[in-house]
Parts: sequence; structure tokens; C-alpha cells
Amino acid sequence: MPVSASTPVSPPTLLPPVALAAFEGPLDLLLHLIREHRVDIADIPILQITDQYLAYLRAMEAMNLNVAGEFLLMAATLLEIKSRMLLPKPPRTEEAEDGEDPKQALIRRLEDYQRYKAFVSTLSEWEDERRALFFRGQGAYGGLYELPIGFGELNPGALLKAIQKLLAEAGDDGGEEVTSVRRQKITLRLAMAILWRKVQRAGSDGVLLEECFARPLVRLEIVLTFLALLELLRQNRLDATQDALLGLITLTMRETTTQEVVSYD
Amino acid sequence: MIDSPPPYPEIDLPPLLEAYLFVATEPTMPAEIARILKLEPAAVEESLEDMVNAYARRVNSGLHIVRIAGGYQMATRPPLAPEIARLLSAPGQKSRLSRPALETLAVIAYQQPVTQAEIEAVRGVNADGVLKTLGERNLIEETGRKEVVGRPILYGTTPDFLHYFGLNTLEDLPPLEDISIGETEADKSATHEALEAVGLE
Amino acid sequence: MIDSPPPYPEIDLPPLLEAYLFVATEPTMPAEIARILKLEPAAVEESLEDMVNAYARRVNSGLHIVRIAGGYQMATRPPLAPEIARLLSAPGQKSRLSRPALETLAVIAYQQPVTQAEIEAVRGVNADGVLKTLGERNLIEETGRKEVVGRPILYGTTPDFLHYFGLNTLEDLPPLEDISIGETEADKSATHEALEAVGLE
Repeated sequence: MPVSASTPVSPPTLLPPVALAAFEGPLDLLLHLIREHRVDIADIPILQITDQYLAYLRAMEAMNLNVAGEFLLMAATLLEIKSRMLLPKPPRTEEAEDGEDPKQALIRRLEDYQRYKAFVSTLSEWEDERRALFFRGQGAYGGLYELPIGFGELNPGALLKAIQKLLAEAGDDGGEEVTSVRRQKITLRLAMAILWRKVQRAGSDGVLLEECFARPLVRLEIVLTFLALLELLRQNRLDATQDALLGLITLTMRETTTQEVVSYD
Repeated sequence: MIDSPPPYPEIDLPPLLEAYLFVATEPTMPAEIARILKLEPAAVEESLEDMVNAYARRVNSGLHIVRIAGGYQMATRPPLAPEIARLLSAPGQKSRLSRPALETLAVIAYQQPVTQAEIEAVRGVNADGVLKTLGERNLIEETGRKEVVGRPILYGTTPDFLHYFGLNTLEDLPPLEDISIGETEADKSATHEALEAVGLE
Repeated sequence: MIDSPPPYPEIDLPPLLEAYLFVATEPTMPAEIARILKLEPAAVEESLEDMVNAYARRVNSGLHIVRIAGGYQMATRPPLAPEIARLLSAPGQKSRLSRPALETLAVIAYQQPVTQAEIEAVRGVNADGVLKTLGERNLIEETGRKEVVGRPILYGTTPDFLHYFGLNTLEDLPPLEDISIGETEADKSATHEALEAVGLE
């Protein structure tokens, strides 16, 4: 059957490529395009969908946006399906040797993915319901009912794990080596975490640089906070702006960083 | 130990269990309690079930006992949540999970044990970051290695996963085939919000 | 604020107070509750007194409400103490340091001497209760005052802390390794391959 060349299709409503951020990935984008056509996944109009899909990627290319690898892999899959469809239908035996028809495989993936996606809303409801329950010990963490300590009860690895987790939560990803001895490095990382929290909390208003130093000024702290600031700026996680020459410097989170943090949360 | 007679014949179980449910900060497991007190697990479980029902019948009460993560836990009643949060001025409430995190959890919950490659095949996107986050929040854990080339790590959900979503066992998940695959209202509004966020709708 | 009418005329106080007594780990002060909920302190106190009596009348219950330190607190009934302690201290129970306590301890261990504000900046939550607990258990101590405005207390770990974790000296703490959340090499090469695959690179 010649695929849907005759199917009336509304012109693709092409979203600007920046909207790709709204999709969780290529499957999500494909589902969106299919819905635009108001057809069943099983009747996916491959030719049009492929063209629209590629149009997105080309637009992204033109805008010099970084096209994620996974979107390109999907493009390759779509192109393969399309080329098979344009070729004369091979004899049945050959197709069997080829394994599963890639179009059927894609349809199956889309259906699977759609099921999981649908389940996400259930999970989300459960999450809300569960958050309406309060258990003991999650308030002020008083630990009133904890017993006297036992010795050698926990190993130091538990401490390490705890602080690593905190630093990771505080948004510390310092991938680069900092040239300094061990203790100082730890302190710098904590200074980064502290500064990052402060800026994060301030939200879009930002925070004044001078408010980031504890008073009265202690030399080591100034140095550390400043190093932390430089490192966060270098990692493109903060913006520092000055409203006038020699004016006050305001620190805010980078827009991209905000999304990144949210998406990892 | 196995042969010794039950040393607490006089234990009055209901008040003790009620008190223990109050001090425990994790779900109470009948088998565990039975082991420590040298009682029959069935007796402990029965007593806990009685307590669930007794609390449910109480009128004008702020508390109930929930079956969660394979055990029993005392909790505040849901309608009180807003005021309780207000009174606790709960600053430490963890943020909700992001959509990628929920999607990944959905795949792991149903397919476990499952490798990263298998998760990525379903979702079509890289799962590095989200697996790390879910691991840090103790919602998933490594359950072993798959005996194929490269021996990739297998992931599964943790008891904390059940607790996080208020589930008692994995059996509480609806069969995947039963999930209707039409676009849900939530999906639509998620896409709509996402598009709005980038100024397109 | 003083002149504004009570905005929660419909609050059903008894269940809310019961739920709050359950989650609160410090004595509940009627004046404090009244302030937050914009109610009359006398009404809150009366309701709490009613609850003390109602709990006292309950037969076969493991809980009661005690007047303590100028406030009210839910607690287990004294005769149950030995069994509760037995249940809580049984081997195989989860570590008795709560996670918040462990996290706070980790910050102090690596960053000492450190002020409460600095700890809170890292953990993002109030550290009052947990510092108190850690101090009571002699895992941390005050080591001096920071020479800044307000001269805040500096905290450090104690010899008991070393003992608890089986350490000889603080130098034995494992070094903090790098934590990387960013794009991994694997990510980069996957992207590269994909770009090549469709001829864009």
C-alpha cells in the first residue's frame, strides 16, 4: 500500500526549534507530530512525519543549536524506514531474513513509550497523595528517641557518602581539578556550595556580591569565596552583572543552569 | 534460641505496637517485631491490622496507620497536610521529581532488573544524569550485573521507592497493558506548559 | 497582623493538634501554635488540655500526652519503656543516627570549625534540632566563637565522634572525591557518533 500519499494532512505547524526543549526526547517529539496529524500510531504517516522531523533538525542546525545525539539517531531510523518504503516491496522471504520491519519496530517503541508516559501521570498523583502524609521524624529531625551512641557503629564511608550527596545536591559538580592540598580543596568546594545556595535562594533578583562575604572580613574567607565565585563563573553557572561602572555587582543563576538543575532534580 | 519458650507470654501487644509505631521513623515490619519479641509473625500482623482498622474508625482524629513499603507506619491524615506543613514551616520538603525522573522510574519499576541501555532504548534519551539522581535519592539501586558482554549494571527499585509513592508492594502497580495510552490531560497540560515556558503558546 | 480577623475560622483544632503533636519532636507551645494559626492561645491550650485528658482515659493505649517544659508532647507510656528500648536497639535495626544527623555530622567533620549558619547553608534546612541531638550524644562540641558579627558558636567533632566511626584521627577521614554531574565522556562520544551517522559532523 502506498503510504498515505493521499491522506489529507494539515500543513505541519512547525514550532521554532527552541521548542525542542519542551520534549523529553525524540520519541516525545514524534508523538507530538503524530498527534498533530490526528492519526493512530499504527497509521503513522512516515513520509510526512519524517520530513517534519528533519525540518526541525535542519532549523536547529541553521540556528547553530546543539542537536542532541538522540534526536539524530531517530532521524537516521526514520530515514531508513522512509527509504525502504520508497523501494519496491521485497519478496516476503527476504523480509523475514531481515528481522523485524523497522517501521513496526518504531511503532512498537512508540506504543511502549506512550504507556510509560501515561503511567507518569499516575506516579505523579501518587507522589502528591503521599506528600500529604507526614511521618514522625521528618519535621525538625530532633531525634529524641535515638538511643545513646554505640561505638564503631557506622564506618567513615557513611560520612563521606553523606557529604558527597550534600555537595551534589548543592549543585557542586566541580569536574576540574583544583590545584591545592586536600583540606583546602574541600573547603573551596564547600565555599562553592555555600555561595551557590545563596545565589539559588535569591532567585531571579540575584544577590549582591558584597553580601556574600561574612563580616567582619576574614582574609581566608574572602579568598575562598572569591575563588568559589570565579569557579562558578568559569563553569557558566552564575552571571555577574554590574549596573554601572564601579557599581554594585549582582550575582544571578544562569538561565541554562536553572533548567539543568531542575531536570536533574 | 529456636527452642527456647516464648519469654514474653505476658506481653500486651496492642499498646506496645502503638507505642512502637509512634517512635519508629520507618515502616514497622511484623516479621521483624515478631523476631525480636519471639512471637508469631501472624499474631503481630493481626494486631497491626486491628490497629489500622481501629485508627480508621476514630472520628475527629489527626492520625491513621498506613500500609506502606511492606510495613505499617503511623502518619497524619491527608486533609491536614496544608496546616501541618504550615506549623512545621517545613523548609526541607524535597522537590517533586522531574518528568524525566518519573519516566525513568516508570520504566525501571516495570522492567526491573533492567540495564541503562534498556532504559535508554525505551525512552530514547540518555539516562546518565537521571539515574544518578534517582540513586542519590535512594529510589533505585544496583541489583546485580547482567550476564552479557560488558556485564552492565542492573537497576531495580528500592523500598524507599515504594515509600515515596505510598505503595505497599510492587504488586500495587497496575498491569502495564491496562494503562490507557491516549494522551492524558496531564500530558497535554505538561506540553502546553513547556511550550508556554519558552514563549510559544 | 494583630488587627486582622482570624483567617481560619473553620479549623478543626483537635485533629490538627493531634497530628502536630505526632510530628513535632519538641514540646508544642500553645502560644506558638496560636500565633501561626492566628487563634486565641487560650483556645489552643484548652484543646490541648482536652487531648491530655482524652489520651489519659484511653484504655489499652501505648501513648499519652505529657505537659513538659512549658508545652505538650506526645510520648510512649512509661511501663512500655523496656520493650520499646528492646525493639529500638535490636541488632539489625537501621543505624541509629538519622540521616539528617549523619549529614550534619558530615559537614561538621569536613568543615570544622563551622558555624550553624554555614551548616545550614550547605544542607539548606534549619539545623537547630539536629545540632542539639548531636551535642547531647556528645558527637560534636562547641570549640569557640567565630570572630564575626554576633560571634556565632563554632562546632567541631569530639573524641567520641572518632570512636563512633572507628577513626584514629581526623586525618583518617576518607578524602572527598570529585563529584561530576556534567556531560561525561561517554555522552560526548555518543553525540559525536550520532552526528556522524547522519552526516552532520
